[in-house]
Amino acid sequence: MIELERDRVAWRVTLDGRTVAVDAVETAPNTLSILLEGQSFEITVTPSPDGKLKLHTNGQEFTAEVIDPRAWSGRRHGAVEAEGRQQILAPMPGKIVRLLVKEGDHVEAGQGLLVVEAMKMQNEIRSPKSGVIERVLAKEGQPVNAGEVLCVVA
Amino acid sequence: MIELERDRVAWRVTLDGRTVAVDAVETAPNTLSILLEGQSFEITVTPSPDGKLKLHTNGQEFTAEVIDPRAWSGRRHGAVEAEGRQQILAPMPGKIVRLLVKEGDHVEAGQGLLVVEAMKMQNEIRSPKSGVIERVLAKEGQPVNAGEVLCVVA
Amino acid sequence: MFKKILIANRGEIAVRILRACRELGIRSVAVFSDVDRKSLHVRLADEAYPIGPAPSRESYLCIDKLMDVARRGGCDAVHPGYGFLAENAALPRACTDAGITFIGPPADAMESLGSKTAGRQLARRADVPSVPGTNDPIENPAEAQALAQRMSYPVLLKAVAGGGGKGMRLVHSTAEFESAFRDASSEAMNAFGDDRLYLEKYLDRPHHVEIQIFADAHGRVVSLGERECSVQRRHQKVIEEAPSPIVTPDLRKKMGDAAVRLARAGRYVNAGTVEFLVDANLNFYFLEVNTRLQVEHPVTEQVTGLDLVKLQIAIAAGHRLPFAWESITPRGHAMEVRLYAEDPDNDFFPSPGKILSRNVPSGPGIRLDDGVYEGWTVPNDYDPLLSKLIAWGNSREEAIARLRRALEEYTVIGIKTNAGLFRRILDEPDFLRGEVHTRWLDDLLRRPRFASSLANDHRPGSAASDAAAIAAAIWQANQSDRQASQPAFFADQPSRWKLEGRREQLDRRP
Amino acid sequence: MFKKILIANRGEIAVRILRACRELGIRSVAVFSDVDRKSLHVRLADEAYPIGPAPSRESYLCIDKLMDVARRGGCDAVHPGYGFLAENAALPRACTDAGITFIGPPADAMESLGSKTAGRQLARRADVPSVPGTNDPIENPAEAQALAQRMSYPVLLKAVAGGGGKGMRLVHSTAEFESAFRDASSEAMNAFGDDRLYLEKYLDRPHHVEIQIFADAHGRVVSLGERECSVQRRHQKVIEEAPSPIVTPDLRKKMGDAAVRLARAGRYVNAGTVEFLVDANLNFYFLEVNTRLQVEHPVTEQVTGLDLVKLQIAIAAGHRLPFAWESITPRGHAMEVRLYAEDPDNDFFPSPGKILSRNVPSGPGIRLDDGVYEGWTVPNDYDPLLSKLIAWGNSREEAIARLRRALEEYTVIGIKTNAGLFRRILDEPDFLRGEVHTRWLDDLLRRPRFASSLANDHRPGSAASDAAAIAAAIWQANQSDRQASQPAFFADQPSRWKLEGRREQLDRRP
Repeated sequence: MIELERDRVAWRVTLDGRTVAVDAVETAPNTLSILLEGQSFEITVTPSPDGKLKLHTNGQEFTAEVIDPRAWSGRRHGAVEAEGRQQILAPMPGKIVRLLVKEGDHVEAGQGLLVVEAMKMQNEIRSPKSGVIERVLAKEGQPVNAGEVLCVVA
Repeated sequence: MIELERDRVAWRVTLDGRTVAVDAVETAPNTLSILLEGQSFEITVTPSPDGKLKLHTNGQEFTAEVIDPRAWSGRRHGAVEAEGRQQILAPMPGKIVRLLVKEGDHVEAGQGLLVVEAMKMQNEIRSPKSGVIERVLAKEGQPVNAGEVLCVVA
Repeated sequence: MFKKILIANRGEIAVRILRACRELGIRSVAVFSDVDRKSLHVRLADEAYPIGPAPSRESYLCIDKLMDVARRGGCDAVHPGYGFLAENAALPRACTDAGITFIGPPADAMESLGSKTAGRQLARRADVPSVPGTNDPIENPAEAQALAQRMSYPVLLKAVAGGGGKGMRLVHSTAEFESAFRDASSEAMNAFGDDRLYLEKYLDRPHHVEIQIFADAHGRVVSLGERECSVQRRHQKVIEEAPSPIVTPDLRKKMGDAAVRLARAGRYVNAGTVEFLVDANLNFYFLEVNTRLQVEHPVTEQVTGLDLVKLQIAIAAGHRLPFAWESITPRGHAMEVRLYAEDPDNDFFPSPGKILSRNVPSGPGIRLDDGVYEGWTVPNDYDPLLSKLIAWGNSREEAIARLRRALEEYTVIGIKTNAGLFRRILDEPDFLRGEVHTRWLDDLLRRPRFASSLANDHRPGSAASDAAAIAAAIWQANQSDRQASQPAFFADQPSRWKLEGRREQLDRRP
Repeated sequence: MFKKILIANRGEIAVRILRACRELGIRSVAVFSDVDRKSLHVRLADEAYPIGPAPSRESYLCIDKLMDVARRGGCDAVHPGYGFLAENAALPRACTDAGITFIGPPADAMESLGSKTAGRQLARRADVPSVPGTNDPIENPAEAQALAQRMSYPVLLKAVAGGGGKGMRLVHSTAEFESAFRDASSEAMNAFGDDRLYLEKYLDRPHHVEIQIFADAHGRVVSLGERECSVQRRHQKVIEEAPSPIVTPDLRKKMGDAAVRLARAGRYVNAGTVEFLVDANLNFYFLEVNTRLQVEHPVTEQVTGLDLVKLQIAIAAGHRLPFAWESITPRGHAMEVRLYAEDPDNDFFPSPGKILSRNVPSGPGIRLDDGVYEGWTVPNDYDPLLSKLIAWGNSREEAIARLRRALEEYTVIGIKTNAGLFRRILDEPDFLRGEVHTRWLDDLLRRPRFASSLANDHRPGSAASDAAAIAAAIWQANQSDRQASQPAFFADQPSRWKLEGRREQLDRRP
C-alpha cells in the first residue's frame, strides 16, 4: 500500500505504513527521477491499453496498476467541499476492516471515515466535507456491496 | 525575393523569379529539413528578440528578416474574402515599381495588383477580394507614403 | 577519388556510409521512399531524392530508379550498404552499363562466392573445409551408413526437399542408422512427397565465427580477423563481438588463411565476410560468403581502428591495400547489440511507432550507429533496426561492463524495443564465459525468466520495485491532475490527498 | 576495492566518474545543489543527496556537507573530479580524518606540486627546466641586462606588482634594454605604485604541451604521453589533442622523463598532469602541475585505450600500476572540443537557459562526454560546460574530419553554444598544419571573419544561403498560421498565398 501526499513542492509517501523520503521530478515526458531515501532511480512510465503501467528503471521492467481512491468517494477532496448532507457509499464490493469515526464525531474534509478492503487492497474512504457524523451504518468485519450506504455526514 | 505558395502538401517557391523545387518538413521544433532541388539542408531556426531569425545549417550561421506581405494588405487572403468596396493602401513608404492591373480589369482574390519597392525589397500587393478595379491612383515610378490609397477594388 | 556517391539504402547503414563520405569530402546522395522523407539518412545526406512508395520493391529495390537518380545527380559511385540490393549482381551490372563504379565486388565474384552451392564448390577447390556430408541425395542407404561411420557420429539425415525440421533425424550411432533412415524417408515422403535424404555431419553446439576479408583490385587479399556471432535468435544475429572468445592465435591464422584462399579462388575484390561454424574441438567448417559490408562491421572497426566503409570506397576507387594492414593487431575487445523496435512480450514482433523521447548512452568506449531520432516515426515497412550500440573495452569484461552500463542509460518512450533482451543476456553466466552456440539464445528464451540468476535488487520488494511503484502512483496522480485541469491540485497551494497503489500487483517483467 | 564512492562534483565530470563506478560495480553517490536536482549526474547516479543552495560556496565547496553525505551514505572513497575542491588539500585531509579514501594525491604532494612557486622550486631540484628568468625583483639593471644577454633575447620585463600587461615590455636586443627598463618601471609605478620589475625569457608563440603521469603508492611512476592544448581563449583551453603534432619521439621521451622525475621528487601518487611550454626549437619549460584529473583526459584515453578514472580508483585502492603500462603505445589521434553554453556574438559570455531540443553526433570515432540533456535548463550558477566532444581517427587528418563531421551534426535549440567557433578553427590552415600557439586563437578572434578561408558554399547566394532564406520564410509562414490558428491555412485545403523574404538581409555570421 502506497499513500501519497503532496505539499507545496514535494511528495510525502507512505509505503506499507512507513513514511519514506521521496523526491520525485519529471525530467522528460513520462520520465520521472525518483530519489527514494537517497537512492536515485530514473523511471519511464508507459501506459498499457489495459490501464496498467509499465515501468522501466535501470534495465528492469515492472508492471503496476494504480487504483485511485479519489474515484471511490466520487470526488476529489482538497478542492471545493461538497455541500449539504452526504451519504457515503461503498465504491465496490468489499469488507469493512476498520471504522475510524463514530456517530457525533466532528470530521474535516478529507478525513478518513472507514477502511474497506477489496481485491486484497485496503482503501480508506474519506469525508467529502467537514461536518458531523450523523449516522454510521457499517460494521467492522461486515461485507458490503457496491452502492451500499456506509455512513452519513451532515 | 522569395515567394512561397503552399498547395496540399508541399511548398512552391520562387527564388528571384525562378521557380525552385523545395520539399520542406519539420523534423523537430524549430528544425526544418529542406530539400532544395535535391540538396538536403537541416536548418534550425532561432528567433531573435529583434524579430530577425538566426538560421544554422551544417555549421553555418545566417541571419534573415522575413517581412510578411500579408500584413501589408491588412488581412490574410485565401481565407474568407473581404466584402464590399476595398481601398488598397500602401503598407509602408516606398516606390511603385510596377502596375499589374488597369481600371476595369476583373481580378481574383489574391491576384497581384501592383508592386511596391521598400527597403530594396519588392513586394506585391494583392487583391483582398475578387471584383473589378474601380480606380487606379498609383503610377509607376511614383513614391508613396504609408496609408496612401493605391487603387480601389469593387 | 569519387566526387559523389549514391547510397542505395536507408536507416543506420545509410547514415554510416554518408558519414564516411562526409569525412572523405565526397558528396553523399540519399534516396528515400514516401515514408522515409523524414528519415535520419535524408536529413544528414548532402542530397536526397524520392524513389517511390513505401514497399521496397517499388523503391529501394528498383534498380532503374536508383540508376536514374545516380545519373541525374551526377554520381560516380554507388554504395549498396547491406540488405536490399547489396548481394544482387544486377546492381553492379547496371552500374557498369551506366559507367558508374559499384562499391563492392564485381558481379561475377558476387555470384560465384555469394551463392551457397557455388561457394561450397569453390571452398572445396580452395581446400577450405565445409560441413562434411553428401550434398547429393543418398542412392544407397548402406553406402550412406558407411559414410556416416567415416564422418563419425552424430550425423544428421535431412530431407532433400525439406525444411522446418520435417524429415530430419539426428543419428548418434551406427545402430540407430537404419531405423532413423526409414523414419526420416517416410516422414519426408508424407511432408513433401519426396523421400530422398542427404547426410550431414551434426555439429554439436557450434559457434558462428566469421572472418572479415578485404581484397584490392591488384591481387592483394588480407584478413582483418574474426567476429563471433553465435548469439542468434532464429538464425538472426543479435550480439556480435571481436575477437571471438574461443579463437586462439593459431586458429585465427588458419581461418584467416582459409578465408583469403577462398577470396582468391573467387577473384574477389572489396570487403567480404567468410562465415564458418566452429565446433568444440576448434574444427572450423565453411558456411557461406557474404559479399558485402556486414551489419556487425563496427566491432572489427573498434578493435582494428580501421574505417571499413572508407576502405571499401578506397578499394573501389582502385587504391591498393597498404602493406601495413596485414600486420594489424587488434586492440581490446568490442561488442555490438542490435537495438530493434520489437515487442519482447509478443515474441519480438516488430513494433513500429513514434519515438516520443529517448536517452541515448554516451561516454568512454561507447559508439552508437544511430538510424533514428526523437520525434521520428519508425515506419512499418522495413526491418525495424533502430540503432547499433557498440562498446569497446580493454578486455572482454570491460566491453561487457560498458555495454551493460550503456544499456542501463538507454531509454525510449513511445515504442517497444528489445533492449531488455540484451540486459538479460549480459547477465547469463554462459555468455559471460563465452560459452554460447548458435542455438543458445533460442534455448535461453524457452526457459522461464525467473530461473535465471538475478541481482538482488531485481526482486519484487526491492528498492527498485518500491521506486517503480511510487513512480506509478505519482505519474497517475499527475496525470489525473492534468486531465482534470483543476488548478487547485497544482502546486500553488498545499493540497493534501492520497493515492493508493496496489503494490501487490507490481510484478517484474523480463 | 571500494564499495561506494562519493562524487564531489557535478556536470559532465560527475557523469564521467559515475560511469566508471558503474562499470566497476561500485555504487556512486552524487551530490546536488538546489538548482541541480534535475541534473544528469543526479539522474544517473545510484544515490543522490542535496547539499544546499545554488552558490557553490554553500554547496559544492562545503567540505563539511560533503563529508556528512559521505558518512551518512556509507561511502568509502571520495572522487573530487576537477574544479571545485579538486586541488584543495583540505579535502584529502578531511577524508583522512573521516577514515575515507581520497581518490587523488596525498594532501602534502598536492601542496608541494600544486602551488606555482613550490612547483618551480621542486622542478629546479629535479632538474626540470622552467621558463628562465628572475623570480625575485631586479636590484641592479646592469646585472639584469647581463642576465638577459645570457638568456638570449627576446626577453620580457614584467612588473612585480603587475597584471594586465601594465609595466610589461618585450625587449628584442641589448640596445633596447635600458630604455625599455625605464619605460616599464615608470609605467609600473604609475599603475601599481611599485616600480620593481623582474625578467623572464620571452617565448615566442609557445605551444602548451602537457604530460599525463600516473604514480602508484608503491613508488612506480609512468608517463602516458602528451596532450597538445595550445588552442586557448584567454588562457582557457578550448581544443586539446593527443599526440601533439610537434612532439617528436625523442622530445616525448625527454618530457615524459622530466615529468616522472618531478612527480617522484614531489612523492606524487595518483593521476597528475605536468604542463610545459614548448618553443619553436622544441625546448620545453615547466609551467605547473595539475594535481587532479584534467578536463581533457579523454584524448589520452582514446589513444592509449586506458580508462584514466578507473586507473585513479585502482591506485587509490592501493593497486599497483602493471608493468605493461610503461610500454603503452598510443594508437591514432584524438581531439576534444569543449562545448559551452556561450554566446559567440557576445564575446562568448555564458548563455544558460533551457535546451529545447538537440541532435547529438554519434557514429565511428565519436565519443561524447555529456553533462546535459534535452529539456534540461542549464543553470546560471556554474561553469557553462555542456559536453565534451571527442573524435578519434587513425591519423590527425581523420580525427579532424570526424570532428568536423560531428560538429555539423550537432544542433541545439534553446541556448547558444560555442560550436561555431570550433567549426571555424577546424577550417584554419594554421590549425590544420598544427602550427598554433597559446595566443593563436586570441589573435584569430581579433581578425574579421571574412578574411579567413571559406568553402564556396559558405558564401551568400550559395545553396545553403538560399535554403536558409527559404527555411526562414517557411518557418515564419508556419508560425503565423499557428498563431492565427486559422484552420483555413492548414493543409486541409489548398491555400495560395505568398510570403516574401528579404534575401538581401540574409548575411552569414561567424
